[in-house]
Amino acid sequence: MILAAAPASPADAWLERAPVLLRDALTGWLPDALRPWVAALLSIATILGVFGLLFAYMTLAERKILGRIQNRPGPNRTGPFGLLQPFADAIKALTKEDIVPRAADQVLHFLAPVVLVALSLIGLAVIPFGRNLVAVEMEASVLYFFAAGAATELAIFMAGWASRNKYSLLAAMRALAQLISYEVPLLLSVVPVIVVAGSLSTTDIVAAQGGWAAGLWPHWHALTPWGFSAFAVFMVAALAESNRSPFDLPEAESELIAGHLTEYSGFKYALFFMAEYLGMAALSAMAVTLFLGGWQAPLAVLEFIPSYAWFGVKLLLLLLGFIWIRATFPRLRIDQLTRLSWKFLVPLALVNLINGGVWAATADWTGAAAVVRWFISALGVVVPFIFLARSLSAGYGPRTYRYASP
Amino acid sequence: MMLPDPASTGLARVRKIEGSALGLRTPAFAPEEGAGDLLEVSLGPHHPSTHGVFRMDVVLDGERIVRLKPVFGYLHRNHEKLGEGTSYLGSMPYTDRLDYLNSMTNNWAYAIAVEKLAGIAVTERAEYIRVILAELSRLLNHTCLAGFLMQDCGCSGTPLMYAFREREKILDLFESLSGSRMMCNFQRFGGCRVDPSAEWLAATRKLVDGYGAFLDEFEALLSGNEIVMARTQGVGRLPAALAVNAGVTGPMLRASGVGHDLRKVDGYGVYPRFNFRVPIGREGDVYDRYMVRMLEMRESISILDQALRGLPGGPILDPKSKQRGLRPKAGEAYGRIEGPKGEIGFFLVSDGTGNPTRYRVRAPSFVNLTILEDLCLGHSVADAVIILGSIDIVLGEVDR
Amino acid sequence: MSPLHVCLALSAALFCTGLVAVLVRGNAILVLLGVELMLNAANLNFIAFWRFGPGGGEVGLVFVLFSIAVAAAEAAVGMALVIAVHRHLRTIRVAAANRLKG
Amino acid sequence: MTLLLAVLALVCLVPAVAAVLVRNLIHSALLFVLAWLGLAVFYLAVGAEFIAFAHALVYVGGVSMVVLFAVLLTRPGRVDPLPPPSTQRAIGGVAAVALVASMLGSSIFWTRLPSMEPIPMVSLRRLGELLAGPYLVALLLVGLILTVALIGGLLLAAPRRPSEGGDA
Repeated sequence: MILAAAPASPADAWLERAPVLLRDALTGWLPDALRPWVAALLSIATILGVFGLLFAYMTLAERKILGRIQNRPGPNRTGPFGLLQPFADAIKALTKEDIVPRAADQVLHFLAPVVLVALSLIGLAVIPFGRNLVAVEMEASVLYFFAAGAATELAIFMAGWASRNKYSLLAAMRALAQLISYEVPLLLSVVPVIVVAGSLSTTDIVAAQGGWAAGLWPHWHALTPWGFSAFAVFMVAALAESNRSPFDLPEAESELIAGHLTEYSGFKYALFFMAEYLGMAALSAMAVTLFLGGWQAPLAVLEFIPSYAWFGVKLLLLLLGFIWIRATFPRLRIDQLTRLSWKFLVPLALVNLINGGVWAATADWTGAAAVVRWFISALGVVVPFIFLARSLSAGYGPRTYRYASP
Repeated sequence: MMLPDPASTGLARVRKIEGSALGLRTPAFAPEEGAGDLLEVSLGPHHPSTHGVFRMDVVLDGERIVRLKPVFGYLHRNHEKLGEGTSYLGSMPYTDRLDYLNSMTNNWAYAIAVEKLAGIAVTERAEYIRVILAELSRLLNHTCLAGFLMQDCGCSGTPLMYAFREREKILDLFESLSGSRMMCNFQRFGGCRVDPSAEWLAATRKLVDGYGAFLDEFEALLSGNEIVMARTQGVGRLPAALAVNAGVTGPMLRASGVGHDLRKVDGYGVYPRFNFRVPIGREGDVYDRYMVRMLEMRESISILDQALRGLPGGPILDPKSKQRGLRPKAGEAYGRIEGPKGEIGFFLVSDGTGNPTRYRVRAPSFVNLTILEDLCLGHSVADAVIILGSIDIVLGEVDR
Repeated sequence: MSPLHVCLALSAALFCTGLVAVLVRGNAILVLLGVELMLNAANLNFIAFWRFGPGGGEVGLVFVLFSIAVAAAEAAVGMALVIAVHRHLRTIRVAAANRLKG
Repeated sequence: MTLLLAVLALVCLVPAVAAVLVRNLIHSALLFVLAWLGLAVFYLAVGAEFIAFAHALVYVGGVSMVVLFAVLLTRPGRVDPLPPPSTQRAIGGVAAVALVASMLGSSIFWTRLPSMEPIPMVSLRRLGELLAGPYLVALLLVGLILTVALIGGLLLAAPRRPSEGGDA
């Protein structure tokens, strides 16, 4: 099909409006009173479907990519290129015997995976996946997201404690320490974004990142000095919050067997996995929204590609980063983990708070002043980084070696 | 909370730590009276990081180790008693199973013991082949160890897979030479079993030439990695005095700053003909143990290069030597070499019959493991795992 | 009954629950949690009167924000105290910690 | 509206009461978390959106962790080893009943306040302006209190050995 004429605005393009059109087509025949309810159910079903599938193929992608990085093929037996592997895994997890230790706290042991998945899911409600594609619009949606995600480590604690296993108990303690440490930088790194965008609503924050400087340089927060710093802090804290390597201390296969997962099997185990990937996806989606311009295209000429596709691409890139990091780094120790947070990320985020405030206050500087503004902001990132990084890695370093005299 | 009342289980006694068997433990880590409640965890025998069936009974205060008891014997196979009931040659394949990563060096140490006992000479070509195989074995062992150590540090498999790729190449060489990848049963009294072909030597040459590049890559990725340094530097310090008194040998001893290497000290085989250095560490921590092994591999490459270049012709077995029905006259002999894990030695007593009356193995893994508690006290569980990894044990050799 | 009444009743019930926790349980942690619950009850009243009351502007809302912040501080210090007391006396029974000198 | 609020009130009250009654300290703490979550939903239903999220964030994400940490660090055992003396229990029970009766009674039957229409919602922006305007001093003071409390908490809970890095 050839379009007769290019639409006046990218927002009017047929592909862009496809999800909304589809929803209207599906709900149009319903009586007015029912329509919003059915529409809400539809958006929930869509989010569940899309992210469920994303979870399934993330596990496959992770295993494939890890395999490639480690000189092995990864799963390639089930279906073409192993594409049916996630479904085989699901069937296996569903049919496995569910073993609960007799000493376990039965109620909490059952509740933990359920609570974890639920908490990982509800944050997705406020993410704008595309232009006009947000399930719940509210004024304080950023706050909602973090309030919803705050309790995920609580569920991990529940799992660890309820198992009545010593490894699991250690994992529960670690999960708590990790949460207390990393919730702070995660939230602090978001504050400058809120200050600069002047809103707690995810839709407004994405809208604030629209447009291009000189037609080339998108106004994404991650492309400003303070924003880049906040983005980096956010991603490190997000890694820790989603218990991914190198911060996978509650799981710590080589130390605590599987930590809080030690006493879980079958479908409950699969639920933990699902929660891990969903949490990762939710935090990445939030990072895209806050720092990477949400659904905005990187260049004006690329706006013909629908907004949700851009969102998907950015999300997948961040998730790929998670996998790559997992394949590369060793794990930190718990005291190093907390030290990294309190002595590095938190001060950096606090300095960045001021940096973001200055940026917001100087929003009307143009021309040469804009360059000065950039320079000040960059200085506010680089100088504290150098100081903090030096103090963090004090005492460690490469060594030179002697040889025994013959 | 997971623990019943400490007094009722006898754990209360734990709070007061007795001095170690060596009497060298620093008292700084003894928990103060009435410290937090203790948690007793049994790490192993089935644990991803105990490198086999091995158990550490750990008493924890939070995550800090206040007491650690290594428990082994799960893999005990009566090795020494078997040796006393078997002919001299019959024991050779059993030695493969001691340190199953390094059957070549085990064979060699045993062969030296028997050669001393029976007064058998070794041909020059065989000596060179033994050096080549021993150094390949060292490369194999240290490469694997580096990979395992990184795995213990929490890498999800990548360094281990890189290490195993190189290990496969060496195992392929062993297989094409001896017929078996790990249980080579290659050395004989007075020489070795198979003469390496020109193709085999060319393949070895190729491997040796490419190994430096692999080490460069591995080190570029890991030796300077911030997290690796943070995890390993200052962890599990082994003072030189304790190392010497405990009989620790091999790279562990050298990492503590003692330049003791049997290849230099005994000068067995044809090692005095080669030019190589002995790297030593300063701190004696996990990082030093890792780095000393990495540097040792560079020296091994240099030895291999020299040995391959200088490999003489001639027979591989002394024609006067006897393999079957060996009946050395009454006496005793101790043969030892610098194995990849330390001094591996065999002590044999003969009464003139076809089997030794006493057959004893000095296993480096076993001796090095005795100081595990001294290294781990005051560190966390996560550290204990990498300290154990840096000691480099193989349970086949520890339990025998 | 109006929404205001429901709010007030819940607030009263929460306050009593908190008070019972403080009075009956001898455990320092539960005592602190009871105090938190009483603070929550007070917050609920502020919100109820802001929303359904005679209209005092947004003062109630702002006050609740401050109250939450102070409650967080209270929890942090309180739990630190509990841990310190436990380390010192090996118990977290409130009645045991009745001496100024440890 | 009233019915919805009544149901939510029960959702919030039942865990709170259970939390005070159960002997298992961890269960107790988790039930408190549930009660706080219920309260957050209640705030949301009443219309205080921002307060609801702030409440959830602070209580579920912050206070609950500190409480659980304290419970684990003090290791009181699976069951609270400190059953209250029976006299104290009796006094507490009587006090509780009396209080419930008096407060419920006063709040429901003698509230002479006219039940007005809900006032219009406050926008977040307005709240922000209030905080940055007339209540700026209070805001700064609260920030100061939080900082002091954090440092004080660290100092109190820190082990006396200065060698170990703080992990709490």
